Amino acid sequence: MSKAKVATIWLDGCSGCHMSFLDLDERLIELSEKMELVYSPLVDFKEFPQDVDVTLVEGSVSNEGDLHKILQVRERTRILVSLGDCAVTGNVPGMRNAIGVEPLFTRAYSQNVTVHPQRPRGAVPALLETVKPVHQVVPVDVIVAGCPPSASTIYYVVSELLAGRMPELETHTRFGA
Amino acid sequence: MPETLTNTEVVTLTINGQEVSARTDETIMEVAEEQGIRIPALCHISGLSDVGACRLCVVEIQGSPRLQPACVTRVSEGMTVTTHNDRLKAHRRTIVEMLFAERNHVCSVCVSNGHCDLQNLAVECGMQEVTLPYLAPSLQVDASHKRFVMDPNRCVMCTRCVRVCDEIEGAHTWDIMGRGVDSRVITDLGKPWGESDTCTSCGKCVQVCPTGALFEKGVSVAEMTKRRQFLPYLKTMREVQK
Amino acid sequence: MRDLLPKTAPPTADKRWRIVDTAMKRNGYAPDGLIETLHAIQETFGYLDEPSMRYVASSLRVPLSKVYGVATFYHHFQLKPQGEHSCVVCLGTACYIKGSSNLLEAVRTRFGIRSGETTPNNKLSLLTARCVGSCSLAPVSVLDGQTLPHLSPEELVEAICALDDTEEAAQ
Amino acid sequence: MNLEELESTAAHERELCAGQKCRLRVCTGTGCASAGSDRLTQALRERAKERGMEGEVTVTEVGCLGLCAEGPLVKVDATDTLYQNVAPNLADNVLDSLTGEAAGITICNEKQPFFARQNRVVLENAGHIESDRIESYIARDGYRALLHVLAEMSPADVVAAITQSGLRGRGGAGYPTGLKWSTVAKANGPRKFVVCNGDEGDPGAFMDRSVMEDDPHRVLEGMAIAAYAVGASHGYIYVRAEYPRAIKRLKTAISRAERQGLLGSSIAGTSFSFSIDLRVGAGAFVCGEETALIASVQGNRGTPRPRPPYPAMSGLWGCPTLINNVETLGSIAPIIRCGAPWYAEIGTEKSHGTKVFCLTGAIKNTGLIEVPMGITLREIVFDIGGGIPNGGKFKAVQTGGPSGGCIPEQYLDMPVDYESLREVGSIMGSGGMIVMDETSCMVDVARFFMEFCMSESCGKCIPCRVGTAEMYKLLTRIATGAATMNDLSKLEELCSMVRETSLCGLGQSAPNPVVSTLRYFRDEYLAHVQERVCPAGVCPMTARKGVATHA
Repeated sequence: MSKAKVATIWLDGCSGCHMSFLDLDERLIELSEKMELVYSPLVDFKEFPQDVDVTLVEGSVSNEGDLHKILQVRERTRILVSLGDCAVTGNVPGMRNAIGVEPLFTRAYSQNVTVHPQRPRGAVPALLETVKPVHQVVPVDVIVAGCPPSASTIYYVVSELLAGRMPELETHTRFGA
Repeated sequence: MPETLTNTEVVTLTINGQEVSARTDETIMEVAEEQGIRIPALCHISGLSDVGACRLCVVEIQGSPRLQPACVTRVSEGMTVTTHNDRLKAHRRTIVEMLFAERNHVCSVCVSNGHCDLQNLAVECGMQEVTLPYLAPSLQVDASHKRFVMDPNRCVMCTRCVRVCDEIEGAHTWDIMGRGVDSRVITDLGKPWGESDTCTSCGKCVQVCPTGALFEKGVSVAEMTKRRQFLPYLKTMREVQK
Repeated sequence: MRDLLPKTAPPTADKRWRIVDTAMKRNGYAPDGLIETLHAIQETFGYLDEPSMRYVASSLRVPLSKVYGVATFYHHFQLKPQGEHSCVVCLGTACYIKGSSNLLEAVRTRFGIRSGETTPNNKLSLLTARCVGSCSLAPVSVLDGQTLPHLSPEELVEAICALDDTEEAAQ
Repeated sequence: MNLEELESTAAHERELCAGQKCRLRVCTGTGCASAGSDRLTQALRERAKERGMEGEVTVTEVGCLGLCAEGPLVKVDATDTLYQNVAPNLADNVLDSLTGEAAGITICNEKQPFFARQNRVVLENAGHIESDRIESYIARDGYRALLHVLAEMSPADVVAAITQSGLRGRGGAGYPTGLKWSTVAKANGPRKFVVCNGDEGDPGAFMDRSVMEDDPHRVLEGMAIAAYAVGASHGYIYVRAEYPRAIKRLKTAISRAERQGLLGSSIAGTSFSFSIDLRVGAGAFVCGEETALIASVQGNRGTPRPRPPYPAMSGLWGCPTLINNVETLGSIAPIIRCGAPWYAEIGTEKSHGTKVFCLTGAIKNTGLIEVPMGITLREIVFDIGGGIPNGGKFKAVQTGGPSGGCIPEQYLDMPVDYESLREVGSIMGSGGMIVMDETSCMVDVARFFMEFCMSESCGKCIPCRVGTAEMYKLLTRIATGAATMNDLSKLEELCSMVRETSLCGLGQSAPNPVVSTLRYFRDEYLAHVQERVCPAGVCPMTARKGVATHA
């Protein structure tokens, strides 16, 4: 039996969800018998592959780069998992939504800078007008709330999916905690 | 409710298919609670008057075309009530979702994370994601009071603070300003809380607040727990006095 | 009983406070006269400021926060001074489908103010109404109390400019 | 004032009118006033004086003559002619017409369907009486019903008569008036109140304004009869601040009626006492809802509370309170005077009597009309209204304001009554009737009403407070071309949720304009979403192309 292709991506988030994923510790070895990690910030692949079975998405959609990535990932993934509050609600990155991009830039790059205040241009992807949770941009199949979701929650989700079942999380996860 | 309802009688009604008897001065919420049935609610808190505003506790009553809030609807003979079904569940889920979409609730950095009625309701009602557009209003935190902080980003407009301040403390420092989605809780003439002439700093508002909108200074993320023991105590005392 | 309680003095020596006092007296200084009293203040002084709200609160023995809550609930009450001239654009259905939003836009372009705002020189305040009840004349605006029927955006701007000195408001 | 005195006042007033050689009635209704009828009155008086016709010509200011589209209107009683579009500079032409030919002024054909098809009950006096003079009202049988009730009928008889007439609440929902009266009459309370709801807030409707301005005594008489029937001794009229003229005229009317002993203590020498206070609203549509109205009359924020208890049991200060709208109370006196069977005859099986509509929008004869229930929409739009101007094509008629819906062409032959309107997804409402042609976009109309509901929501309950804002946001996405099919289904979901869970009528009916336009004009929504095109060319469609928004 061939192994399931699993990927993880990191959009606008703190990488805490990936840390929690690493907290699976020895259970990672158990999972790796059933899955192959084909793309992730934890491994060194440049191109997001075709026909991925499960992708865990950390982070919210904040800039043009995130938007580009998530559209591509959705296209190439069978089951898309929103992992953690940033992906699910916008969370901390989303706090800028109440401020607006322009005032945010002014605050960050002009008012709070004493030496050579300047705006970043070109080199980094432009910010979108508002930060969005993943499911408000593309359809999402599994929602896993938590900041971050615990290692055992992630273990449950991944092993259920690998077993061909949809995890039932309704009353198991919560925002924040 | 006027106090004219003194002639209470005992009636029989059906809640979720189960026959129960109750007094006519009891609400559906109270009777359900006695039966161990929990109806989700936000604006309702035992010990304060009920306003029927959050609509989470709406229930189906046979023969009534409209859903009725359990917290203010009194029981009557032969009433047949359904407190939980798919339709009510869907409505409750959307109501919680609306609250998350209305203000800037970021649980992970909230002082009440883990001790929050709204957060618990999201779990209870199975609200996993917000599918509605976020309204993302721009709201200023008021930290002018020497002991407490008011963060309107976490406020759900349940008016518990307004009621406890008026009904229990008697200060009526809090009220609501504006209307619709622009309404906000205010102190006195909408000035910073710390400048209030009427606030007694009793802190009751902080303790009844369901979320991290009102909290004590000095607490950090997840450190704010609310102490509500005084409300049932006061309620019992009042009943004894009556 | 109420009469035995000490009376609060008006915020200023302005004689016009008598009008406000009369309104309160007519309702027996009862708290339910709050809205009537706020009407009296606005009619007399043009808007509701902080001292006047404090005065009403203490005279009628209504909590300050309630006075503020009521004053901000009703769209009719203004908490800021209004311009010398007022232009009310009707946004009722009949007016809307006949293009009243273009009237608003025209005033905004010409005088730089949105609904609820006053020009910096205090000449002109722009307001909107939910229906002034002149639907058969849609779209209408009420300029200093006078209803202007079947308006085009240009006509409205022209009518405003024709009021004395509002021309400067645009500058 | 007793019946005898009333009759002598009436006779005296009629004599006075008959003694006037030539009476000119100038319409001062909203429409004509804005078209310059005030200046016309002044010009007529001045010119008559200058031409030495002072003794012969009497210029009187009367209420709405109806055809607002052609104002100012002047009725010349001597020649029984109605002139239209009489600008102030045409005063001389009117005076000329008294002695010779009418030149330079247009005669308004009173045989046209606009006038002929109407049946004026509530508006019977509009255009005939001078609203500031109580004698003028008395001369047209005013207060006769009140005195008759006090002398000949028991309160129970009055309730029975109103029940028999089949009158239903004209404020919107159409609750049987007799039933409401009898509930209040039976309720126990230390005091009872009668409240007249004059907080006409529907955008696109001004029926109540017209009644209060043109015939204020009719409202007072209706209230007094209601008070007698239910056992109330005090009443309030709640009028919106946007109607300064109505406020002024009602105030005058109350003091005149008090002076004549038709209001106050021991009316007409009986033991019945009834006084009326005026309360001025301050710009909140939600105060049209009964419990919000009560909160507002008591000086509070106008937020509704859950019902039951209904105001009929526990209203103002916890006392039984009867709340009726202006038009309902305006129908009372004629019902008593002409008899309940007469009124019940008019209209359809379940909707009796007449209804005043405010006909506006893309229609030739805009104005105020009163028609028997059961008339078809087609008759109203094409016969009375004269059809769509400038060769336009009828698209829909909106009734019931922000709580109502848009009715498409296929239902034009439907009778106008409470049940039929509800069946097609609209409501009678207070009587706004806005006709739309192809230049109106139904998505834009739905968005307009949602914006209204959002900013008029009191904010107390979550479904209405947040739901209206969310629906508005989704409609804006659709109108700017930024929406997906997902947004459309989300919108429909919200509609049913907000309708079912909101606390009061405002929230419960806020989705109606969206639901009805989705029902009849779904293709327009689809064009906005799928093709990013506004068929009527109204919506801006400014959204950035290619940005996917899934939810």
